[in-house]
Amino acid sequence: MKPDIERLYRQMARMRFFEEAQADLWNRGLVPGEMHLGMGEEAVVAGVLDHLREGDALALDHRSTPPLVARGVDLASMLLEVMGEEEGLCGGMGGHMHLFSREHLAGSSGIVGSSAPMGAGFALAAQYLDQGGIAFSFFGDGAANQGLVLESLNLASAWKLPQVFVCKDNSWAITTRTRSVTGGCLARRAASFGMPSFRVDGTRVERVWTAAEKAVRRARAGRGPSFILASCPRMEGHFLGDPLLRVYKEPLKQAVEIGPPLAKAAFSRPLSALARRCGYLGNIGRTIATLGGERYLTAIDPLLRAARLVPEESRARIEEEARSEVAEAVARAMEGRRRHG
Amino acid sequence: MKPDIERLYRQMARMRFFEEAQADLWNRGLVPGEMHLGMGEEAVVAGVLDHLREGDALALDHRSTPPLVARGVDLASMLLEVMGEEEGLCGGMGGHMHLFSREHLAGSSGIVGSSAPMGAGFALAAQYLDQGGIAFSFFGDGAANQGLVLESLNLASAWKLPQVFVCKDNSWAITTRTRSVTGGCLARRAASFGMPSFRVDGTRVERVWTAAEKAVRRARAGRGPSFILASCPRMEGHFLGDPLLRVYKEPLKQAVEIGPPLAKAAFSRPLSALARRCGYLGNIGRTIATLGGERYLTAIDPLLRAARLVPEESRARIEEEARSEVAEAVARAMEGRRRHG
Amino acid sequence: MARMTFAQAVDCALETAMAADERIMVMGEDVTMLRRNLYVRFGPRRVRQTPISEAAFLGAGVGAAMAGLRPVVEIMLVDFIAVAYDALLNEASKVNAFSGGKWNVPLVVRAACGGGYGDGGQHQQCLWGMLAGMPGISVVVPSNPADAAGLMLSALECDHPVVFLEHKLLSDYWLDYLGGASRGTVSFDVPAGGAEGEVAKPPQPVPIGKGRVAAEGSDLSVFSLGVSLHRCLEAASSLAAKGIRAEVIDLRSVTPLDRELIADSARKTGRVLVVDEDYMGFGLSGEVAATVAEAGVEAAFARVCCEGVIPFARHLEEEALPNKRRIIAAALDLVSG
Amino acid sequence: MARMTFAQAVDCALETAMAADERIMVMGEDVTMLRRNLYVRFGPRRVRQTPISEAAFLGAGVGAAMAGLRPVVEIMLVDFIAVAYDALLNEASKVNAFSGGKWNVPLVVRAACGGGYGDGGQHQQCLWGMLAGMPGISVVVPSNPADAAGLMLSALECDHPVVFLEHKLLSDYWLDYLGGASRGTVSFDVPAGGAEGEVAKPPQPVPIGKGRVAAEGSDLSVFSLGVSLHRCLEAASSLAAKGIRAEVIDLRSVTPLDRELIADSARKTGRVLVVDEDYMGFGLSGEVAATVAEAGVEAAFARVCCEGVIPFARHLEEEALPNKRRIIAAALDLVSG
Ligand SMILES: Cc1ncc(C[n+]2csc(CCOP(=O)(O)OP(=O)(O)O)c2C)c(N)n1
Ligand SMILES: Cc1ncc(C[n+]2csc(CCOP(=O)(O)OP(=O)(O)O)c2C)c(N)n1
Ligand SMILES: [Mg+2]
Ligand SMILES: [Mg+2]
Repeated sequence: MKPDIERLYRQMARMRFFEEAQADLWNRGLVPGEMHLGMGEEAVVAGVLDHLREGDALALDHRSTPPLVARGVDLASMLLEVMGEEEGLCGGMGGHMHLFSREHLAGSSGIVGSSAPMGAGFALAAQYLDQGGIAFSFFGDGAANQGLVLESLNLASAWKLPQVFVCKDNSWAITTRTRSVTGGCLARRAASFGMPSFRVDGTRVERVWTAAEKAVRRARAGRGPSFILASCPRMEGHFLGDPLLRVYKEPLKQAVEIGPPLAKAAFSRPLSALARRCGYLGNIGRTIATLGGERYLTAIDPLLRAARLVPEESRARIEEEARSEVAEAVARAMEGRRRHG
Repeated sequence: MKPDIERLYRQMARMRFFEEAQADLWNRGLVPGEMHLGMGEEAVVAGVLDHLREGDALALDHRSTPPLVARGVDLASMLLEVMGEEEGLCGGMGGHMHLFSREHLAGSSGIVGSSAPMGAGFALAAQYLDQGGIAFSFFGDGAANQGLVLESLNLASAWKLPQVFVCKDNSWAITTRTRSVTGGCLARRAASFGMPSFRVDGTRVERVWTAAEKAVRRARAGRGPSFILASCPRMEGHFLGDPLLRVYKEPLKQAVEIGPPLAKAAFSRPLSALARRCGYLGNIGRTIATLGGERYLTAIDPLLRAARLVPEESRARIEEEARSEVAEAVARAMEGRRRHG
Repeated sequence: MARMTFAQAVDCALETAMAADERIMVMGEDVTMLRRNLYVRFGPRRVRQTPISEAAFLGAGVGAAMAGLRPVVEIMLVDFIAVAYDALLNEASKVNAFSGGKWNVPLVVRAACGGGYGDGGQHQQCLWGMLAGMPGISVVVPSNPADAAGLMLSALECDHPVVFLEHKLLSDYWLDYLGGASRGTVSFDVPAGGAEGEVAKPPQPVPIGKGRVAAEGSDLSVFSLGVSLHRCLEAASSLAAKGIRAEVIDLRSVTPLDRELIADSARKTGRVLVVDEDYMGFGLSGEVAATVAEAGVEAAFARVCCEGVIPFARHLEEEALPNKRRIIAAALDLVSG
Repeated sequence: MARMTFAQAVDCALETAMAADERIMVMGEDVTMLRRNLYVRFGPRRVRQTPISEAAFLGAGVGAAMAGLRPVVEIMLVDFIAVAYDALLNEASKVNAFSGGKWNVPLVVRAACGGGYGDGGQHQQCLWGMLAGMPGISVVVPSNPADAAGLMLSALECDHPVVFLEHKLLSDYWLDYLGGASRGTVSFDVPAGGAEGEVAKPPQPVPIGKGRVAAEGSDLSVFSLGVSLHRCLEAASSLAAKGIRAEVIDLRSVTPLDRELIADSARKTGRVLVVDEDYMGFGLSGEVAATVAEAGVEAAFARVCCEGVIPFARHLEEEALPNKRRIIAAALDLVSG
């Protein structure tokens, strides 16, 4: 089987523009609290969810909007929700980390790792009701060290649940390099629970699609869960306004704030260990540099990669359509907002 | 290196006789509540703990007495504790699932899996204090599906903790065949977290000893944790008075109690699915038979196995000494008890 | 009506409900043995053995409930809920609110609770106060077979999560398993009226959130539940012999709490005694005090609860859990004070 | 004395204590960044990054404390304690009792709590009532920099587990991280006197279990803590303008609760108002009611708390968390009622 690259690209473009719209609203102060965007994850989400059928379920983490966009949840209702409006998807009660759509069997949670058991429950119900549904759980590489995920891998394997675990490996958990706190390799770890484990370049939507096809076929056939480890960039930092990215982006301005206490701590008495302390200071600098560098210099934008696979004429049309769909949703949302503002 | 088989056998005998003494007290009603014995685990415990040095730490589960006996905790004080006496090891506050000896750096918990993080903490302190200590965590095959254990495997690996994970695989968790609820193989699972994983016949003390030697050497050298998966029998059922074993041991008497409601349930209306129900009834019967059968027919007693390795003359002497040590402890404990009874 | 043990009553309710509603399924560790009567009737699809992964399978119960099932998730002893706490605190109890009221979690969490058989401080807790502190769930604690069956039926019909706690002293099989009752050399202070009793056939639902006057009186109001309720009834008999008429109220549900019943009784007697096997601080007993005070009722107040980690030694445990002696002493104090 | 932000005060206390006591170490997710001032001074041995495995590393904190360290384990937001609940409920808080008083767990659990910046119901809880329900631990909630430093110092010297909660509205960096304060298009109702203030240098310990009279009064007693304390002080000013003198008490510790101070103030004013950002039921507010009632003080009682899942929308959140308007209304009700 071959993916319909135009369909995939359309989904990716929709997700990206939606995230940009959210970022804009957030920057304008219309969205309170944290905002974790899924920019960079589009190929993973599109490649996996292209296999979704009506009746399948979605369990999502704190970057839940791209899958919900792909799933076809009304865009304006999500925007209204993250702005805390009564007409929002969840009546303003959930907000961006807790988007739920019952009609789409889609739930999310801000507790890292909890999309795994939630997905197992969706999959259990699907198995029990025997109507051919399956469940997708999305989570990050950091979440893969959470007991909730590890136990769920076992549960799904032991019960042969129709579940697809999708680990979006952006190699970071906030400011922590996942590698530095993770033993072994995540793909092999999942395999050790007795399920097929696919490792895939998550910036190449067609490869994700192919891996997911196998995982989904297996789940639908009642042969149990699979694990997909898809590497991808974290393009906007951990969340909007990520202070570390800020340091990287506006070093002078931020250094004024972060610098002095740090330097004070590093040079406080007794000074005996000065060299060592400078080393620690260096570590922090390095983390910031890596983080920022990855974002700005080496990140591979999956959207650009996918774009290259799409014929020039359709590409512009697809982008145009996606852009206007999102623009229209923003307009509708702002309209709804004004009515109550 | 070769193990000192007489020393190992002595420890095993001490543990076995201690467990028998506990069983006796329990049967006499002097010990309240549950009582999980470690009969069958002696070779695992002796083989591992022969490598323990002063300053090492022990994190234990609900079968904590064999390791504590091996560790040299005063036997009478443990007996007094499980009888709830003030002079007991924990002043009567802990009881048999919560035996703590600060001077031996030994703690236990009745929460399945919690010996893994407790051991990680002991190992962390050892690494931090840098005095060469290491930590042992003992737990069962059922516990290996508990998030606490899985997360700790990762933590210990990521932090290169001087910790030895010892999984006593008796293939049961109460009435559940662990295999039926476990995905993949436990030894490979542990290895996937990035640590050496040893699979060993836990009824052969000399083999356990050899595997543990490698694990301990590695931990002491600061090269991180290891995992030992040691198979062993569960000789006395899950706990004393295990109702399933009772059925097996005294089928007639117990059948009166368990039988009728079961039969009633199986034959309740509508009867359409009778054949299927009889199948379920059969499953239960099979579980009981397997469980009991393993206990009585196929179980390999590690103590007998080890005995064969010990020269006849020393063997009798060792047994005699161990027996009288335990008898003396029982006498002391009963004496202490009477003083307050 | 039929005479049933507490355990039989719960089984009976479950069996009745499962026969009528295909969506109900039971899962937990060792349930094919613990619920063998259900297992032989309904089979492994509906009575499902789990690994020792409470966090995952309780979390899965939440997901399954969202997706159309009505799972009864067993956590063996309520103490073990600690390893699965997130599923209750941050998922089950919040989905309805987060979804703007559009999505329910019809989940029953069943667990054994309570002490009195010498199992130590990690296996005998009640924790109902702590659990009741989560908005969005109900917690029920039946004290007799009829209520056990009736509250289980209501829990199974409820559209939000209900924690159903059964006290081990009332459930013969738990006492057999954990107390080692089979050996005959131990004995337990099992309240007869709680461990066995009349149950309607088919069992009738008992509304969640409604308490019950177990004994009428006018000198003081004693609020309790579970095994302690029976200790209170015994104490009330002794007090009656001294001419003191205690009104004993079985709260049955911790949340929603029957605040009206509490206020009415407190208003009538002017004296409130809470007898709660759960920890004293920051739990049910405090909430009763607040309920009385909020209702504007002036009443003397005292409580008999578990004040610290439950000791293992039987004689210490006996003193730590509410007993007749402590209840009588507190009641006399209240009446004379 | 020096002027410090709340966050600086805690850092300062930690730095002072860590310099003096080699056994103190800090661990948690992202601590090398969050505690970078400590990290550059003390390095990776003493400021240790963890995987997202709260159950394992909080449990490891318990073991490490038993083995001679004095770990400060960070749980980022207190809501996440749910995935590590067992380590607190069944291990940390019980080791001392289980060991017959022979083994201590000198552990500090540090977490951010509270709402007011639009992060939704899973990231803004307080949970101090629930946590305080565990025997064997202390829970402290400072409302200003001096108390923050002082309570942290005391926590580090304590021989049993202490949960140290810092409110996100008081800690500028949390508000920056989670509230996105950097964008300048949002604003938060940060109590100035809580976010910044004078702190002794070196900081002085504040005893755990001791409240503080933040404003004297005679018409009613208002018990509060954390950010709500400041809302109470604001309300008290408005009430004063109406001639009502509210005594405002900063409880500072949830457990041990300063029961004497509560009873004394309640006795003096005869009216008790608890203002608690935590959930209303089965928590701190109930415990205050019980404390007053147990002390035999007859006092009118009311409470302003969070009554359900915290809504995401700012305007709903604003109404759900205790605010000045609700406090004044409750106080007027009490005084007139
Ligand atoms: C149980 C829990 N612990 C910690 C957090 C705080 N937190 C939110 S997102 C995050 C990082 C998650 O990393 P990862 O799973 O890799 O996802 P990513 O953000 O990289 O997409 C953390 C630690 C949380 N929400 N829940
Ligand atoms: C968190 C938790 N869940 C369940 C239990 C009940 N329980 C006690 S022992 C046990 C079985 C443990 O099996 P395993 O780890 O294999 O040890 P074994 O008893 O076979 O030695 C269970 C389920 C518990 N104590 N703690
Ligand atoms: Mg990540
Ligand atoms: Mg086992």
